[in-house]
Amino acid sequence: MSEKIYYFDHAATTPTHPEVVAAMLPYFTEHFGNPSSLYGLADESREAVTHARGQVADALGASPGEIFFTAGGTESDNWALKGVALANREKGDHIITTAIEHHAILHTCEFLERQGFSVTYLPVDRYGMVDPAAVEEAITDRTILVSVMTANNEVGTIQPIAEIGAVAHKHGVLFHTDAVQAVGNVPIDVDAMQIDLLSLSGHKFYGPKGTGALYIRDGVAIETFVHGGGQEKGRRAGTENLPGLVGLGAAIKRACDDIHGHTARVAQLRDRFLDEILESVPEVTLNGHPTERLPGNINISFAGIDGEALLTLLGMQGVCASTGSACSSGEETPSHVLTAMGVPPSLARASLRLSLGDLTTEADVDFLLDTLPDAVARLRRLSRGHA
Amino acid sequence: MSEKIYYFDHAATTPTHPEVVAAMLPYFTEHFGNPSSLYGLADESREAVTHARGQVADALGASPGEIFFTAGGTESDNWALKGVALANREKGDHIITTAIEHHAILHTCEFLERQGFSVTYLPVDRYGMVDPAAVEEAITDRTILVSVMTANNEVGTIQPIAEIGAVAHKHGVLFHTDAVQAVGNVPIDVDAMQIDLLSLSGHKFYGPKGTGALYIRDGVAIETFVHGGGQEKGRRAGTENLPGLVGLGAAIKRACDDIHGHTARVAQLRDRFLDEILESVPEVTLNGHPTERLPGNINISFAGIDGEALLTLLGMQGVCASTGSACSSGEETPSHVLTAMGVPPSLARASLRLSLGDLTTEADVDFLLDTLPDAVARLRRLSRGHA
Amino acid sequence: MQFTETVMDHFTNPRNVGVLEDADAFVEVGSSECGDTTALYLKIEEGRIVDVRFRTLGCAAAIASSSMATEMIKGKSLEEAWALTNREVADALGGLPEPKMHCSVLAEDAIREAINSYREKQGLEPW
Amino acid sequence: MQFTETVMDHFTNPRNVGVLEDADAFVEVGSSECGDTTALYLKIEEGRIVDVRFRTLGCAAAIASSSMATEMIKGKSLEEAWALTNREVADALGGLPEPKMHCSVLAEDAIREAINSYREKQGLEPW
Ligand SMILES: Cc1ncc(COP(=O)(O)O)c(C=O)c1O
Ligand SMILES: Cc1ncc(COP(=O)(O)O)c(C=O)c1O
Ligand code: FES
Ligand code: FES
Repeated sequence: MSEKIYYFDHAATTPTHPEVVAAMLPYFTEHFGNPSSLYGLADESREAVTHARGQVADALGASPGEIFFTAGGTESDNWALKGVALANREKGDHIITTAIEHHAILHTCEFLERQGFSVTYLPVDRYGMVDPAAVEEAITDRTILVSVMTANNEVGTIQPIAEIGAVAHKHGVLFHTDAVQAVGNVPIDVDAMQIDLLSLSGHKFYGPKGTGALYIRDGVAIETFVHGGGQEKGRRAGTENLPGLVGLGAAIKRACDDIHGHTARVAQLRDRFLDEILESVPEVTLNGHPTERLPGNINISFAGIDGEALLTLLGMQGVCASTGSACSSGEETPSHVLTAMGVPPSLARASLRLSLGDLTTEADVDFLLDTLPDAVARLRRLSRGHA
Repeated sequence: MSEKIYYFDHAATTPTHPEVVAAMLPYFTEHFGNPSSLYGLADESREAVTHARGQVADALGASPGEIFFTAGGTESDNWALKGVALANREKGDHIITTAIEHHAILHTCEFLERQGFSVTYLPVDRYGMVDPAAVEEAITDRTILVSVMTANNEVGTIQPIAEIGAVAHKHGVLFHTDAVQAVGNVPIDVDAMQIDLLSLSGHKFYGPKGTGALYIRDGVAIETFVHGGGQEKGRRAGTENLPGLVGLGAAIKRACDDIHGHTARVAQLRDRFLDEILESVPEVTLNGHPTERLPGNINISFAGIDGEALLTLLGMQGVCASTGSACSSGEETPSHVLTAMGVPPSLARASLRLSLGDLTTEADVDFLLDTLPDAVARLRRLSRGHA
Repeated sequence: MQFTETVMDHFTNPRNVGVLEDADAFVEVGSSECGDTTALYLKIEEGRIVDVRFRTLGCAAAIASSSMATEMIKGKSLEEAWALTNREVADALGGLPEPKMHCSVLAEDAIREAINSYREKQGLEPW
Repeated sequence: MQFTETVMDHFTNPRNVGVLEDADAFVEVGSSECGDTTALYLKIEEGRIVDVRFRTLGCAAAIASSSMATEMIKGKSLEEAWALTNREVADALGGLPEPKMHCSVLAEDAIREAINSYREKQGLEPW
């Protein structure tokens, strides 16, 4: 096993940035007061919560009163869908989403189907793109919510969110977007993009794991998901994860303050890698949209190999990446996203997702450009019978 | 404002123990891999999750497969109640709990009532004790769950959990206990205590905020609460809060390994304080059970004063504590726990909760014994009209 | 709870605490929100409040409001005292946190009730 | 995914990879669980496997299992080869993680199918 790590899996998770850890540390041992308490120690905690809430609001163009802290993207997605479904049941029982959402959305929708809701899963084109016109066609007078992810976690395709939001609002339907992959990579403005609810997760942009938020536009009818004490205006109970939300705030500020600067750098690395790999390896195909994609996302298929075997081979050299065919990671094989895009099973299982991030260096890319063609050739010899 | 802090609010939250922070730190920046991934970096993460799960299981006498990580006590309570209710709806629609539960239980029960379940809120005696015979009487053939907290957060009363568990099981009803205040203070054995589900929260025993667990006995029918990816055997989705659960594991081990040793020390401090304060201040009454109470809990009422005013006065000298009448903390006034115990409103609002913990020193207690009588006398002069 | 220095000053050194044995008006009022109580004693001469005392069983904000309010009405005419609002008291204290605004109502209520009870004793219409 | 050193050895240096142009038996089998495939070539003389080659499009565990299994049947009688189970292959590899056990079935399946196809060509009953 290699000692040095070449980390190309920022879409799975990112390390917590050292500055973010530094911001969190005093809230473990020193400013540890429960924000609901009355004494001075708790004043510091309340101020920290207020500050972090402002940082998240700023990053989204929202107001602080519209930001609710959660324990991650999955909880935010669950809350958005179940909360809106329950609070609007009188109005209707139909939800529209897409076939390429994260399981946090899809499995929640399946749960809601078991509870008597009906869900439309919109198809996507070969680039993973949702058609706003298809959203409009799917809307009925029973529709209460449209949920379309801002950017896909596997292939990186960025959806026409503002158009979809406009379509939903034209018909008086609420619009939720899972922006877990987008925040820090795609500029967000909840007003311009006509978003009513938005999910985000700290560990995707160098914040701590187990932190997230749900943006809820003022006036949106939504049932509480986690009941209990009066935290988060009584809408999301539980003692605040104080260091966590301080970290979330610091991380989102870091990621969004100069969003164009660092995404441009990452996109440039990605483009260099793609150009060279498409050149040097035969039978490679790019999955996802050629231009409307996350700056750090590369998803490519190598005919004639198994993605998991490729990961194992790369892993021996310290390369961390992921694939659309990881049967052992508990996901079905092949990826529901690639399948929905019409990628044939033989290419879906042969896919490699490389997600670049702030930590990725030119040297990392060079190393991968060196390693990957050999690894692919080796596995192809095995599957094609040349020893 | 005093600079030095005298922290008597361990029941609200504890600082994260420096050893626990130290255990967590490498998982932010170094071993940060997503445990669902396939590469070596993720192996470390998976091992950390397994290790932490074992530590929690050991502390409860459970097996690791029965421990599910959550984002805190409130989520655990929500999951236990809503999950069991939904999965057992065919069997019945009746839940039994008590009038003195935490709002995480009470507000979840109210939600379930709105969803068509019926809930019995059992009364308690003047010491805050639930009668197992009353549990038995309340059970009907529609009852699917009994939920009684192990120890109360305000008055510290420890319930006869094993007896209540036995009663529930005699009638084939599941038994949940909110042990958020008990873990680390009261030895727990889920088998001996006949517990089917148990909620715990890390920040109550020097673990990080935003971490918790739900113990689910093998074979118990419970619906998933947070839907999504395959984490926690697909029963609680969301990328694992890796540093958080490492901290939870380290903290529960620390708190439970020598539980008798450190609770005895805390109980001795508590008893000394109580003896002296009952001696030195007139018109003081002890709330809660004289012997069956948490080692660190003191709950006393001073006739003729307002608890919040007392907190403000103490807070000026750096003392952190809480009261059953904190109208500004968003809770109703007076405490539903004291009210259920039959404490008259005038004494409920006059209550002071001091919760001692591992950090409390003899010197802290001395300081409080010095300060408190003066503060009480001063407020009494104000309310009784002697300038 | 973050209080201003003025609040803390009036809480820790409340002015006009006590009883007036020979009060011309005395009332005891309770807050419907929290059950806290304030008793108020006025000594009135020629339509003017010449002395005032209070007792409060309440939170820091209630005590500080009583203290400040009694200071503000001392020496004032009954008309002037009647006109005092809880917002003016809160302002004089440098402001109160939103959830504590109701505490300052207690003092306003006590003053108005005391004035009316005095007027009734004098055979006058209550205001 | 934590593999043993033996698995990693057989994955990175697989034995018996390739095709046998003059094979006496050839099959290509696919896994119903994951769609991965293994092709197997046997050279058989007097009821004995004298040479063997494989090609696998599959994960590391599948490749290592094919490599190990072909090593284990080389030189063996058809009866002995037939008796080889995927668990024996996994054991010879020093064990496989639970979710990867099915990958070793691919090799077992291929060997048995190849033997039966050979027997059928010989006009014998399949086993
Ligand atoms: C698009 C998308 N939605 C939701 C999630 C869930 O977020 P988390 O695992 O932080 O709960 C993820 C990542 O895992 C994601 O990529
Ligand atoms: C008895 C009890 N149950 C549940 C909770 C909720 O735990 P948390 O705030 O960690 O979600 C608490 C503490 O706040 C508690 O004392
Ligand atoms: S809380 Fe009752 S007067 Fe302030
Ligand atoms: S996953 Fe298909 S053979 Fe291993």
